[in-house]
Amino acid sequence: MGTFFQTITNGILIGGVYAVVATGLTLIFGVLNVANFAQGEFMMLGMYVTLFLSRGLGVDPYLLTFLVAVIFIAFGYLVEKFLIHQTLSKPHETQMLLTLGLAIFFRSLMMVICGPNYQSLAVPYRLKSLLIGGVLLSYPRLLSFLVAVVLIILLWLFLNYTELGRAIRASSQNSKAATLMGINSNWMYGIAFSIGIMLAAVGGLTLVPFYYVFPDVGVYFGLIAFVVVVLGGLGDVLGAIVSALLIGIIESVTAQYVALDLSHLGVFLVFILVLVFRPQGLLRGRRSS
Amino acid sequence: MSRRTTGLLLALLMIAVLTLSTTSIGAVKNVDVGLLATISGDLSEVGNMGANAVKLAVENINKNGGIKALGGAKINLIVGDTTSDFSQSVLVAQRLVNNNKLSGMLGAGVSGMALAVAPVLEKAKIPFLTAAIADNLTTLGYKYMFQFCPKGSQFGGMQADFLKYLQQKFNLPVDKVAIVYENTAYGQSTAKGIRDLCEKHGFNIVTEEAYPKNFTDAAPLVTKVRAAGATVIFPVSYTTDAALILSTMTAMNYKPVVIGGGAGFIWPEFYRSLGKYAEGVYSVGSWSWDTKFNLSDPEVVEAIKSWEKKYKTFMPEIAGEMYCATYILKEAIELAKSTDATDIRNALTKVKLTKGAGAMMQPGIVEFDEYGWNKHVHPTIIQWQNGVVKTVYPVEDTDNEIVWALK
Amino acid sequence: MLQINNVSKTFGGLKAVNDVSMEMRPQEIIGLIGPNGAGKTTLTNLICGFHSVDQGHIILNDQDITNKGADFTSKQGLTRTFQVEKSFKDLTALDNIIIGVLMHEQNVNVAKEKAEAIANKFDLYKQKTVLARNLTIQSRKLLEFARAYATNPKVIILDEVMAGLTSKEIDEQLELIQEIASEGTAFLVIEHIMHVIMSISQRIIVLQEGKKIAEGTPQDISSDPVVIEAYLGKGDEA
Amino acid sequence: MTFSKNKPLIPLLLLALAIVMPLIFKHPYLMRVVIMIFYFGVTAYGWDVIGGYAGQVSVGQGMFFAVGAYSVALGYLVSNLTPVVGALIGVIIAMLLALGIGSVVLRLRGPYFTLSTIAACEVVRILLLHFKEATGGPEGLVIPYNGYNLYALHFANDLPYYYIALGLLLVAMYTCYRVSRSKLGYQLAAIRNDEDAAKSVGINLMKSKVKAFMISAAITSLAGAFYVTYDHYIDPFSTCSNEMSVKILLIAVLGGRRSLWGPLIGSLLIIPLMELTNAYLASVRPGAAMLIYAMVLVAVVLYAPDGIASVFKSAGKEQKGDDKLAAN
Amino acid sequence: MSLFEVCNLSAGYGDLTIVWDASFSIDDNEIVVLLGSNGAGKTTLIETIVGLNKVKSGKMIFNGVELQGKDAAAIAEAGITLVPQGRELFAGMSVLENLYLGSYLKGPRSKRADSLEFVFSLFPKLQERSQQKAGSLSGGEQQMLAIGRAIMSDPKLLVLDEPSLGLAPLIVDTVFQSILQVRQEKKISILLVEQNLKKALSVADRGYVVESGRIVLEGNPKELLANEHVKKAYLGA
Repeated sequence: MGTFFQTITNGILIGGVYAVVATGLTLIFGVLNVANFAQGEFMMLGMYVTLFLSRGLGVDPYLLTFLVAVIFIAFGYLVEKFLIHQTLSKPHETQMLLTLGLAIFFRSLMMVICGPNYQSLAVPYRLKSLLIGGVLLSYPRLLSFLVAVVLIILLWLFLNYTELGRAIRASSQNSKAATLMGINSNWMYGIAFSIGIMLAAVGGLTLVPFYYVFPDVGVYFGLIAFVVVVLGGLGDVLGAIVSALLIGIIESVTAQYVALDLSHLGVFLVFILVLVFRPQGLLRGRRSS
Repeated sequence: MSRRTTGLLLALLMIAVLTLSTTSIGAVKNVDVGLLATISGDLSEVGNMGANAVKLAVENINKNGGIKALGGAKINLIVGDTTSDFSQSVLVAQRLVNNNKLSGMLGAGVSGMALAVAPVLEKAKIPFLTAAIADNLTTLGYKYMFQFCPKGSQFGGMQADFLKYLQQKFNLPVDKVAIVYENTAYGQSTAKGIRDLCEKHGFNIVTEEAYPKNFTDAAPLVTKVRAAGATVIFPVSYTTDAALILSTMTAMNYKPVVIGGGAGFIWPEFYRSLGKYAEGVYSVGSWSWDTKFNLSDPEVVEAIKSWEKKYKTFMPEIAGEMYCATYILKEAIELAKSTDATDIRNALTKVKLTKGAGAMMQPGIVEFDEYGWNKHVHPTIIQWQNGVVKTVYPVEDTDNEIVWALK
Repeated sequence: MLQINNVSKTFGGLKAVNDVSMEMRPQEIIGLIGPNGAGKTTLTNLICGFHSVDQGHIILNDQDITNKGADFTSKQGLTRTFQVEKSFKDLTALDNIIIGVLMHEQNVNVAKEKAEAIANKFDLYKQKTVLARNLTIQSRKLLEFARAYATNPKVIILDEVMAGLTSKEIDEQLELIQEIASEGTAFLVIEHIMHVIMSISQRIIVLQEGKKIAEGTPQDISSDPVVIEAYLGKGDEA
Repeated sequence: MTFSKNKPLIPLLLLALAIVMPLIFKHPYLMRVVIMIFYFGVTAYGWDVIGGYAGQVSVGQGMFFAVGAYSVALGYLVSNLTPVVGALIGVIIAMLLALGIGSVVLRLRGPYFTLSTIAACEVVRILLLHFKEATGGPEGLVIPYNGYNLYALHFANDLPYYYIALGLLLVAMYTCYRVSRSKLGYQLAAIRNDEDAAKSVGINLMKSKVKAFMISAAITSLAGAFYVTYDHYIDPFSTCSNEMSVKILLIAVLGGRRSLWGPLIGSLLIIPLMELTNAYLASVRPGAAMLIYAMVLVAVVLYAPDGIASVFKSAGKEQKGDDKLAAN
Repeated sequence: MSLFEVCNLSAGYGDLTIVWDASFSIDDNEIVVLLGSNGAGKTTLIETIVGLNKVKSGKMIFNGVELQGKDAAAIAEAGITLVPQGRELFAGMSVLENLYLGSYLKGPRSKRADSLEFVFSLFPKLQERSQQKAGSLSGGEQQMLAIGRAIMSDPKLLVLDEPSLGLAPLIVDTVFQSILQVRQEKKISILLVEQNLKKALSVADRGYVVESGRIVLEGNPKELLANEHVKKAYLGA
């Protein structure tokens, strides 16, 4: 039984990171209708930036959250304006190819700049852990989960209780009506993309204290983010959060009780089944109009 | 882009390929040696370490008078990035073979890559010295393949032997063994060796887990191993996973005896990311720098020193191996007194090195059997002591003591 | 030949089509009219199998084709054009027609010959190598009609094919419809140019809020007070 | 796409050149590059059937490549079957796999279909890795080269492989051409343009799409079968992977979809480009080669999104009027 | 000078022109109705007015400012708000949020509380359901919300596209009643597009008849109702 709770806890803790990265992806999809295949690479860039800042300034990575967020909001905005925006009126394959190209570009760029080596950050609490009711909680993982939760709550508050947040949601639900309300859609595209990218980067940041940074680190996370988003229903923020935790748990339970090397198999099988039988997402069709 | 520009671009590309393929570099005096390494892609960590070592060795050879039998000819190194995509690596090998008159080819330690390029070198009749450990490399009937390092299946045996040794020396109650390995060629073959020897020694294998490379979370793995009640764990991993597993174990307050399966467990990055928690960890390895015979050989000491100076760490496993490979090839060229690849291949079958950097492999002797395998070689066991890997086993290779740190 | 029995469809609580029945015989031309949102398009979608029917049955030549899917329905000889035209935009006009012919033809070369003849009949021959997306919307609607005709159907449903045509063009098209009808094909025509509907239809069916509120000859319909109210609305002052 | 009827001369000349060239220029490396261009061209033609003609963007073609390769390797290693038979078995298995996966995921549209092909390819790779006894797991399978052996299609030089690859390329091109001119081709064109309208002319969407997927799988698996015969080695990471699937997609798309020459042009561009960047930049700095490759990709997507072949296409007789409407 | 003047406006999609040379005007505090059968081009015309379609030629002058060529957001900012056909609500958001979005722009935002009070007094149902998702409302309530949301943006000209579409007769009455009330209390102008001829003319001051993309007739309700052409256009009699 202890093992079971440990398994579930493991799943939830990693699910928090998936949730942040995937929420960014779903936001971009909702507003711009772009499937961003470079989401994992933006996460990777976030990890590198965090790593360098933390080493350079000697500051704990979690304290850099705000700074990293600001940097990537600006970066995301530029990427949208100068690249993504040029393809928005084209068929969706074009955007898919563009983001695929960007993914390869960022990966090789970081390879050129930083080399292929795995880098990590030594934080004092890296190997500390808490024991609660027979379940071990690794310190940095717990912190990462907490940062993820706080970030998601802040995002939720932003989307629900600010004018701008409401405007973003409005654009994602019905862009024609949003324009009629005087909401400038080009501005919304930029904002939504930069917030989406910021979330990927901060998701990466939360990983830095216990994970490794290397150019290809985002590949699997990017794929998982897609799985999460499809499970939750494209464009659905709440759905993304719930299914991220679910994916974490599926991964962890498959690893524990079936076979470790099949842990991704469980995730992908669930993904295909959901796509086919509930294409609107695992959760109820909240976006039906 | 206009039609004409694109057409021009295409034409230029084709011309470039043609030019590229017909120019061959290198003056008469030089001996051209190729190197295949996974310089980019997800296996680039090992590829770059190996490539750096070969470059260093070539530098040292040329500095110390080159190939004496050929009147001091310099070695001219031609590096090919095989990438981590093996279909690409075949093409890269072919290019190196074609565009140069190679006397030999060195290959860094990735089994898949070595297996993929072997037919090209076989057809081109160029001797290939690889640090890859796959068991079948020298049993496929290739005449130009030389494997100078231990085979994957030996690693497990060495680990299990070492456990037996620990058990007797410290009177350990170690009976429950867990084997975890990354689901790659390297992990698979090493794990197989461990399994066979554990069974032979009568250790009880309580769980055996393959995990996907670069996984995001080691917690399920550690939870599983702990639940199985393992007191000894044999992990086989590259760096990320090695440190992830160990840090997760420490964080989860689970402290079995860890005997790593080489690679990630003995590379400098492991200590860099784990710090003092790496202390006391054991691992098997293809090569370690501080064996008795290495430290007593001036040429090897020079090698180790020059590496430390350049890269600020001790000389890691794959670097040492590739440095050694370069010298083995050099000795063969000296013996052949020729730059002809087939002559050098024949010389390689006859070399018997007992001193110098060409004999850096344990037990200080390099000699190939009829299949092209260095028949004397065996792996070593190291222990992390004060941020450095120290050879601790087999006892005939070293005088170092085990620091008993079963926390 | 085509029988529609008590068909109903509900979308999220709204009864889009409510208990509608009708019947069509070979060579017959029937008009279907009704104000915006009356359920005309939904009804055609149900008949052709684009939406599944909640209740009721659709029978074509004694075969129950209810909820068998649009491709099946088309193969049985019931096909249509679309209100928002759906020609194959990246293909030439001739290719559009060929695809129609290929429903019952295996040989592409034979299909090509037949398609040329149809293009001729529909006065599209000159545009046969033009991509559909470069045609005017009117020509595209005509092309859709030709494509539907090319499948050699028993019933064709025409959804607003004459919008935007000049009166001369309308006359030509009406002639075409009558000619094809005389060959044995029945038509269900949705059109809001009233005099067109009135002049061509043998019978007219009026829908309002998903229900059939009237059916009869053009004369009956144009003098039916229920229909007039449905169209002009009940004003407070007037 | 058309074989221009009035000038069949150019294709014939090109073919003659392709046949004669290796007899004159005996250059193994160049030959290997061209062989690689050929078999990646084959994969791109395979992709074009489902991704171009049927309009369903697949990023999972790596699995069919792997199926072809594994069938040949296992057939030879386990039952000593000649690669010719192995390849035929591979074609059948690939088609069955496409049938199974396709009848589930081809119901999905747009990015949903794309994502599910990625997932399917991942699943196949995970299974190849997991069932080590049968597949060799991550170690992969080696077909040892021990000299000339006609039965095993082992040749001491690459000339025979060159002609085999050329043959496969012609088969793939011809299949693609036949598909585009067949009833199925018309059906796929209809589906690609408008699924509802396709239904209204009696086209069974699933049946046609699944057929296209199966043909695509068959062609792709042939390339895989050739690959393992030629290179003697197969492992899951370099074949049944996202990288492979993306590479196939890029070659096809950059070359130009739904065009007779597009996939070949794509392969002619990408393979030498990767080789050149690798040759000149790899030892300069790891990653530099891929960086160039990525920049070319982004540039093509932004400035020639319909592929290189479209740039060559003449203003054309059917391109009457402006194209503004199509942008809507 | 009128509040809003449209001169020789042509519009359409791509290379297709749907509206030809349309000219009409709306005065302060006036209700003007555009009549016409399905497909006559009414919706295209008003979508052009609010900036959802590009103007091909002609002018639109609002309060002395030329609006042709501006995008929808800018036109909304100038004070023209559309209640679109099919309502186009933010279905997944609450009633209150939909209303808030109506007053997204800075100007209307400062008057949000007053506007909200007015909307709730106009449609008390909306206040009752203010926390409910817009998508879960009945058809009539959705139409009320769409109108309410438009009022929140404090427009000078309110454009309604077929507000009675798909509604039960009783609710249609409520909707038209509220339109009159809005005009009276907010002193704004209203442009109404309607198929329900009698209903529309019962509230309008003036009307235009649109046929095949052209404005063919102008007049007051009585004239239009009596006109044989109107009757013919609608029934073909």
